[in-house]
Amino acid sequence: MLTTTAHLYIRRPSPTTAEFTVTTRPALTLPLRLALLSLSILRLTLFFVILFTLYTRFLTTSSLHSSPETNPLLLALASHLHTLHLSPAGQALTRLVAPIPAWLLAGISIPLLCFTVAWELHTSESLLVLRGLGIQTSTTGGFPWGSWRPATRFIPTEKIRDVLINEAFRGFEVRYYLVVVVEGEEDVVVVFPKLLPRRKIVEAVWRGVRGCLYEANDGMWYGVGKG
Amino acid sequence: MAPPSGLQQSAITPDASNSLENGAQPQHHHPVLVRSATVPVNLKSSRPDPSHLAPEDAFVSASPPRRPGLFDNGNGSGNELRPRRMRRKEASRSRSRRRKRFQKLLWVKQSYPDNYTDQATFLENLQRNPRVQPYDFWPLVADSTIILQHVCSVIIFIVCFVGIFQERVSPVSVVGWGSFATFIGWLLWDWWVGQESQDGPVDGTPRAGAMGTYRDFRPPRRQDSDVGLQALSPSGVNTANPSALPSAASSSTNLIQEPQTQRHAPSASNNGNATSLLTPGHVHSRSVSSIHSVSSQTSAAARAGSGEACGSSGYRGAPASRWDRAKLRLGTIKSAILIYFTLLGLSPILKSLTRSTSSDSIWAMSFWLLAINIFFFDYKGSWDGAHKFPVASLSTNAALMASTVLASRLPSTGQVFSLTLFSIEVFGLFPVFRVYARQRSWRYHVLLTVLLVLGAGCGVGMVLGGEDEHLPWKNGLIGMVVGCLISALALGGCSWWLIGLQKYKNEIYGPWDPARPIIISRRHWDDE
Amino acid sequence: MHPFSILTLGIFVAGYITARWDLVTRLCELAIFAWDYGVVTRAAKAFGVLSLVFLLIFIPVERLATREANLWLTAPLSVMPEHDALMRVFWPTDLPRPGLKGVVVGWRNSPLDVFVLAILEEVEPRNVESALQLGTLLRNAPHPVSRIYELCGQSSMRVLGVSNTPESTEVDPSWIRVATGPGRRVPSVTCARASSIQIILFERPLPGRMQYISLNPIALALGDKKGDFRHDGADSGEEEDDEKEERTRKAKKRQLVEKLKQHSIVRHVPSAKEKALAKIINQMNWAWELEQLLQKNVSRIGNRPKRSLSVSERVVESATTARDMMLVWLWDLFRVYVLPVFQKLFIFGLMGHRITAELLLLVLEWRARPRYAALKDISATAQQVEIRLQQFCYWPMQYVTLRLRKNDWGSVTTSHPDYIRFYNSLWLVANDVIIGIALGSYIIDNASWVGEEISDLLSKYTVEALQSSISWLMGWPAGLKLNTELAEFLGDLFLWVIDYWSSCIEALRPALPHIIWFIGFSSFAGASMPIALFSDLLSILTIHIYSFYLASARIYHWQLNILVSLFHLFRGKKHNVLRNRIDSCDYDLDQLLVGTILFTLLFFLLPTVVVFYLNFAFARMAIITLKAVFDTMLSCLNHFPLFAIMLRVKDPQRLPGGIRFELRDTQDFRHAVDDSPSPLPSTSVIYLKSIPLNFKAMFHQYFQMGHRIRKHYLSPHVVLCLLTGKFVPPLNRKNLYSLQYSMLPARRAGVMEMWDAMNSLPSAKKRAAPIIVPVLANGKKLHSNGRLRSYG
Amino acid sequence: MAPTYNIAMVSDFFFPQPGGVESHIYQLSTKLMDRGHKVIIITHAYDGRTGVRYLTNGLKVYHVPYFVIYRSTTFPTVFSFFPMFRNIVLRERIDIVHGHASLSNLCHEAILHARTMGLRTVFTDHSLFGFADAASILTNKLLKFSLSDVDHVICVSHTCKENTVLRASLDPLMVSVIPNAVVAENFKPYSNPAEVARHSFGQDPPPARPLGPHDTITIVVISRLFYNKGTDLLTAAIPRILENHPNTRFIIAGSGPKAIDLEQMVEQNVLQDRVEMLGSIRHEEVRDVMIRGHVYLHPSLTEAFGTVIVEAASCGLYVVCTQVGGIPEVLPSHMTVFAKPEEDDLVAATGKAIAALRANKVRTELFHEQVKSMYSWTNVAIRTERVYNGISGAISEAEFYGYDASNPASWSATRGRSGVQSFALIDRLKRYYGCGIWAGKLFCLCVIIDYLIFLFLEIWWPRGKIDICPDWPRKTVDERREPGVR
Repeated sequence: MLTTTAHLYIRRPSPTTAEFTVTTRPALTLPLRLALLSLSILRLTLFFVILFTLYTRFLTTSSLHSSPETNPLLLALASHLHTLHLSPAGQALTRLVAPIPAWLLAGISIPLLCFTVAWELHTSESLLVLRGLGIQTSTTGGFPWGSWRPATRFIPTEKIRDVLINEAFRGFEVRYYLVVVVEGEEDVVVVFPKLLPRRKIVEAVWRGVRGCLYEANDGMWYGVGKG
Repeated sequence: MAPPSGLQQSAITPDASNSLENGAQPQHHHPVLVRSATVPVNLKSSRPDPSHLAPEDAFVSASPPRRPGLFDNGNGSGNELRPRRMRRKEASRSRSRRRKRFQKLLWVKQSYPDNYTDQATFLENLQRNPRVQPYDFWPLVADSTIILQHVCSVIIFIVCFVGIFQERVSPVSVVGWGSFATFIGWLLWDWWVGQESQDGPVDGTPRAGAMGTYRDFRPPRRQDSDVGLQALSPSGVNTANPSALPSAASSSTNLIQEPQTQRHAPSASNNGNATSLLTPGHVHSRSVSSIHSVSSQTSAAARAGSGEACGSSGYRGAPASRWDRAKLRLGTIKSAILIYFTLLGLSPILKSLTRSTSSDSIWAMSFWLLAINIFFFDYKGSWDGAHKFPVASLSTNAALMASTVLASRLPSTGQVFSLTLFSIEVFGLFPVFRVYARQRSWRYHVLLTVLLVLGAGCGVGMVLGGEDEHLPWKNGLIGMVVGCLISALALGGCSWWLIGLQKYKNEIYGPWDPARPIIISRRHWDDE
Repeated sequence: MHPFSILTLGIFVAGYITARWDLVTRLCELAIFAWDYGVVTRAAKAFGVLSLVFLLIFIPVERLATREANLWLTAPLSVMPEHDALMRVFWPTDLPRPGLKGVVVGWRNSPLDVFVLAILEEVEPRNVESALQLGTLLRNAPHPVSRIYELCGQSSMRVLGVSNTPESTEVDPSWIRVATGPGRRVPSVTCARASSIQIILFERPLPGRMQYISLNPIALALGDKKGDFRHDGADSGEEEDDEKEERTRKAKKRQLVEKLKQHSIVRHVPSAKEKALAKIINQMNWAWELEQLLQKNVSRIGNRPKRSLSVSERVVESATTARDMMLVWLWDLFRVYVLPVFQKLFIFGLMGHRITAELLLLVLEWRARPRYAALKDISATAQQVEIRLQQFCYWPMQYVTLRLRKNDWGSVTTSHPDYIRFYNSLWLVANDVIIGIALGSYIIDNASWVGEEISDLLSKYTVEALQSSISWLMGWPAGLKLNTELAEFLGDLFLWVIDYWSSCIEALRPALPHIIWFIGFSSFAGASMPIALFSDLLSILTIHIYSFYLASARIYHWQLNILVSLFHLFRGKKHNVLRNRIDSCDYDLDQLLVGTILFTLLFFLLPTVVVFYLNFAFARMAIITLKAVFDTMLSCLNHFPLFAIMLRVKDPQRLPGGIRFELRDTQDFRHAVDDSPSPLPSTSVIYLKSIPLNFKAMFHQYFQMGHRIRKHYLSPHVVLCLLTGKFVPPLNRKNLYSLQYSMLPARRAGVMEMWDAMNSLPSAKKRAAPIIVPVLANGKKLHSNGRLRSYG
Repeated sequence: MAPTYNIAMVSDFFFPQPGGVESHIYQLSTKLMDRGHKVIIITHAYDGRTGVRYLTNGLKVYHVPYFVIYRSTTFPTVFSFFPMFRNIVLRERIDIVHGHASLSNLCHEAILHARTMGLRTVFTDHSLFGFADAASILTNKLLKFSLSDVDHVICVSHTCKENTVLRASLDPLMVSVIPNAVVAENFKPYSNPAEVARHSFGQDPPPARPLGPHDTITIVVISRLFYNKGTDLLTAAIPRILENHPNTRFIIAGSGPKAIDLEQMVEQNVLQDRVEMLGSIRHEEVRDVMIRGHVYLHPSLTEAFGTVIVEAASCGLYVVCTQVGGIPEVLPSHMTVFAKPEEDDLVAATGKAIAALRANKVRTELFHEQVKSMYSWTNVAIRTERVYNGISGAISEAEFYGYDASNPASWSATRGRSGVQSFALIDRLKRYYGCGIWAGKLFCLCVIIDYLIFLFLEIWWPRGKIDICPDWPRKTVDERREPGVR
């Protein structure tokens, strides 16, 4: 419901520039927006609950929560947290997490924190083709290791040796995937590496790239079979 | 697949055969390829010989039975029941109008479909149990006495150990008697070999076999062994065929090469002695050297010649042999002393070797080791030559290890030493003597067997008899009787059972089996 | 018509009239006469007729004529567009965009590939063209102009088009018409030749702040010594061979890639536009400086009388010049007489330091034989000292290069990595020293306590623990079936050695606080020093474990081999060395006998030896791990990319990690421009942004080192060594420290080179000097100076 | 127009590993593609060869990533191969699965799975097995398992057929004999001295034809030096042959564990100048080696077909071979001298051959054309195609199995065994159940598990989710060129 199977968007403002986006995000209708919103709210609350759990645990384990706080803002925060901690819900939470050993709690909650913060629901990968400049692949979704901005890779045109569709074993099946063979590199660059789209999409993208990347004078790209 | 041209010109259904060859036009009517021609009829009754398998044997077990009606409407109803040859003749005649008869060849373009199965030639040279010779009772019993001997000797060893362990027997007496027996055996051996060297043309280095000293003469071993067997071929009747064949052959080659070897014996002999001290793998040098000595020789001659050269001390007969025997006795005594002192040195270490190990595991271990010894023992004991020492390494080692392990359970050094020495005598030397005795004469063999059985029975009886000192011999006697009974029963019963099992034997041989290459000069350059 | 000339004309006319008054009266009479005789009406009629004719005939004719003319004018344009009518416009987003009409100036990389540098307002394109030809616009450039051209790969700047001009004025068809304005962020570009247009917007990096854009990520490590370390790594065989198989794998893969090349169907020859990218990146890096320069020189375009200065201004100016001249004179005085002395002194000091460093390094790197280990391979301290010395030797060179950078354009981006490296190492050493001072003061304060602790630890773990474990092994531990006698023997042996050793330790104990104090003192040279010293101390104080390990390993290995061969004998086989296979072989009786007994013996003795061996092997492994930890700490202290991280946080533009493009939706863009009369060609707006270097790339060498350590110690080879009792070699220092050397050049500059560099520096300064002065001085001087520079 | 099929050849043995089965598969596939079928090959991954590859003529090879235990036979991964296999079969729209080589587990598994998926299966047996030793007994059980539910079996020789029928207890009618073939163009006899000078082994004068009484006769041996290739016989025979015939020499190509014995023999009786050992050579060099000789000596102990002797004859060599396995069926008697697998007989036969050559009684120059007319891959492809037609019902059953169509009872009776086999699980279980007392039940269990896995896969990876891959442009076979075999 929240995600669909990978499907293709094409943005092509001018015949020399095109962006092919394969995404699992369905078209944004109102109910979908609402669902996403509620999901994010849920994640946020979960995040804070976990934080608070850790805090209460910290209070119960260490006795220095009565340290005099100079910074007024921190002081206010501490006092609020303390009241929250003393609230019945806080007490219940404290009693709940009391039996769990600290290391186990940390081991559970810190990955959960990362998950709630970083996890992106929709994976979308795109291929930007600029005639005369090159190709740029970008990926978002799942866990953004490193940085939050989409991981992009730009390949100048004169570095591109070829763009082809390949087949390979993946798990228990054979998948089609689009690769860019880069001059002077020993690994090919796989386009749409996360969600390997199906053959229809891949072929559409391949034809689009072949049409868009090079000038029309070597138009023999079209109709040539897989390299 | 093209039909032969002759068929092509023949006016009878050329296109039919055509369509048959390349099955491209399925809608075309296929020439009447009737079931009788392809499906094997079941002719179990009329099969010429039982060993000739008909195709239906292959699947009649698994396939649903065919209706007889299936065959009645072949080509004419009656001829299915006629004997096969007639039918085939008739069929071939009737077919010869239409096509050549089926040949079991791949290169001819047959006018038959690929899955055609010809009655006459299908599985024609399949044989069942071709080389099985039926056992008969008494030789079987006689042969199985060898096993009996070995088992009995093992039992005796165990009995001795138990005796020593329970300190009912003094180790010194055990090892003393054992050594005494060994010495007697060796003297006997020496005497026999002396006789043998008198009446045979060869007395190479007979008593080398007594104890490991024949090592110095390993290079000549094979040649001399052949010759030796040729010498005592009358007595060597019941040796197994495969061993007999090559030996005879190469001995013949010996006789062929006789003069040359006589001629260049001295040079080659000192070659041989020189090289025989080398580590294994010196064959090349030896052969080359001998080839240097006789440059004009072809390879076979060179091979024989080299062998002769090194073993040629045997060919120069009496004058050399006396001196040889003296030297061999010396060597034997030397290695005996060597072993003796080695054991003496090691026994204190052995004593404390497995102290930390629990006794049960030791018993289990030694049991398994002895079992290995019994199962891997070289019962064939093919007697090829005085120097071929029938030592099956694995079984002997297992037995020795078992004895070592057992010995390490003994409290005192003397016991350890004596038991180990005794085990060497029992497992190392005694088998040689047994084999030789069997070769020597059947009487000795039987005598030995009876003695062993009695001894084993008696020992077991005494051991099981328990501690009561009054009349231990009664237990012993009972043991003897029981032992005799059991052994007789085992011998008879087992061989009878084995013979009974023969009728279940069903081997299938055919052209597909990898052929056994018969190579006369086999393994002349291996294992060294 | 200029208002001033109008005024003069009016004054002249007034004077003339006053001079000749009668002529005026005559004219009046004549007019009255003409009116009386109906001249006016006739003239009016004639005028009406003429105007009628004009309206009815001439105007349509003129219209037609102009349309024809226009047709004729636009006809060639309409056939103009080329086969690949893609126009590429690189446009700086932070270009000032007033609505005024102006001229677009920039590089023209190929007919349809333009790079916009600046928009010059209120000038005639013709003048701009000529000015560009004459190089007027590049007057008084601070640095040689030719360098611009060589780096930007173009012979000259061009007028690319006009901005905000009305459609009526016709321009060169290859020019672009740009409509910008404060309202629209994206200019609307049209070109007569282009059927489709890519507008690529980019932020200009500020060379003043050492920002720049590059296609490939900035290299934080010196890249000049891959092969060099191959040579060094040659002395440990195992490293060597796994590197070899690495290389073979690479070679194989390369072959596969070569195969892949054959797969491509048509080799596409890159067009000029595609090859231009690297050039364009350079031009982007230059864009800021050049625009500044152009804007500064815009005032020179056009023929305009130079307005002479008023008296007051002249006074002010002369005063300032006097002051400046004074300052300059003083400055020169100082520079000529005082500064060289300081410089010389400083340089001599440096040279002295350099020479001592050279000597020390020679000592540290001395090897008795080429294969032998040098001092720095043995001890971590020596290694540390060597690294520091190397850095000291390298800094002056780095500094010189950075100084030389000063008298070049700011946009030359080649030396930025050097800059980062230089300051990184400085920062690291500073850091190191700061931490070291804290640590050292702490250690020195309670040296005795630390010494006690250490000696306790030593006696506890390297003596008592061993003793207890050995004595535990001596009495059948954990139901292991050990042979008592052998265990007794071995245990007693080792215990004896341990006792001896512990007595040595005891002898050493009183000296320990002093050592600790020394270590603490040494840590004023940086926290890395005490760590290295501790690591050495550890390896010295655990020599006995090492030797135990060696001995037990030997015994175990030997026994294992014997057992294997005896087992072959047991099976009645033997290992044929010549064919390297197992042959069957019939032994003699006594061989079998002795062999079997020995086999049994060793077989039952094996567990005891194994237990002892494992004991010491584990101790050894623990020590190796500890040392590995120390080494890792060292490399962290020595190589942590502190400065880079700081830059990354402060100004990501300074650590470029490549570029990326963003395709913008063109709808809003179209809405913005649809007021423009002419229909736009299909346009795509693309943003070019610079990716800052990601952290993975910053810490790449750490990952590399971790990989090395893992590959060395967790490899099956090492496990095999442990199991068969072969000696496990510690990780070769080189491979561990290659990380730290990656900041340093493969071979350090010799003393003489440094001397030359030192002496080259002041001359560089002198060349830089006349540039520094006139910045204070005024326009005229500046002008002359500029001409000097530009001619010289 | 004959129907065309999508065929999947499954075997563990394929290039880059050299060998007879490999080249068989390759040639057969190529010819079948020439006849308008679509052929793919499924084998396991060799080092550096994983994934999907296209050979030059559009032959598609799937190197399934499974690890190898012994001499490139994969570990029996009974059920884990199924999902991948199903994926491949579906995406390639396969309708006939053709397994090769009874030693390859991949092939047997593929046949089992294919039957479960309801495809037609053919199995080609290339090798002979005895019934004696334990290993072959095990192999026979395995063979029985996979062959008790196969549509048709192809054997390369009649001996092989008998063997297979006995091992797997098959109906002889569902076993066809289709021999291997050689690409005669690649094995032309020695034509002009220039080419001998050209290729790499040309250090000796080219063989003289016709032979004078004193020309040296070169005897060529090309085989892997294993025990069952009769290397011991060779080692024993060579010295005697060289001794009996003064001017003869040997060229031995190939390597293996027995090579050391040969070398030792050469050293021991100094023959370095008369025996030339080339080591292992590539398959394309075989012809270059062969045309240097006059006699080809093939001392193998067991051989299903013996392609190499056909190649030798095609190169115009006079063949001396042991009379084992299917060898006697392969060549007509005027090209070969047969010997019993004994040292003496081998020596004698070689002597006969040499004598015949010296007397110029043998027209070796005619061999090439004759062999060319006997064996061609196109012929093999046509005959294999007939098998495909038969099992897929394009040829009526009566025609294919030779029942008379008059009474349907005759073939309904044997429907269970041969003919168009039904895919119903219960029928298959019946067939498997007959395999043995214990084995039958075990096999039934395996089949049931396989079927369950199949159902699971149908649910988990529905067929709609699998991309159909585009076909390589098919060749259209014209009917005129079809009988061009003769």
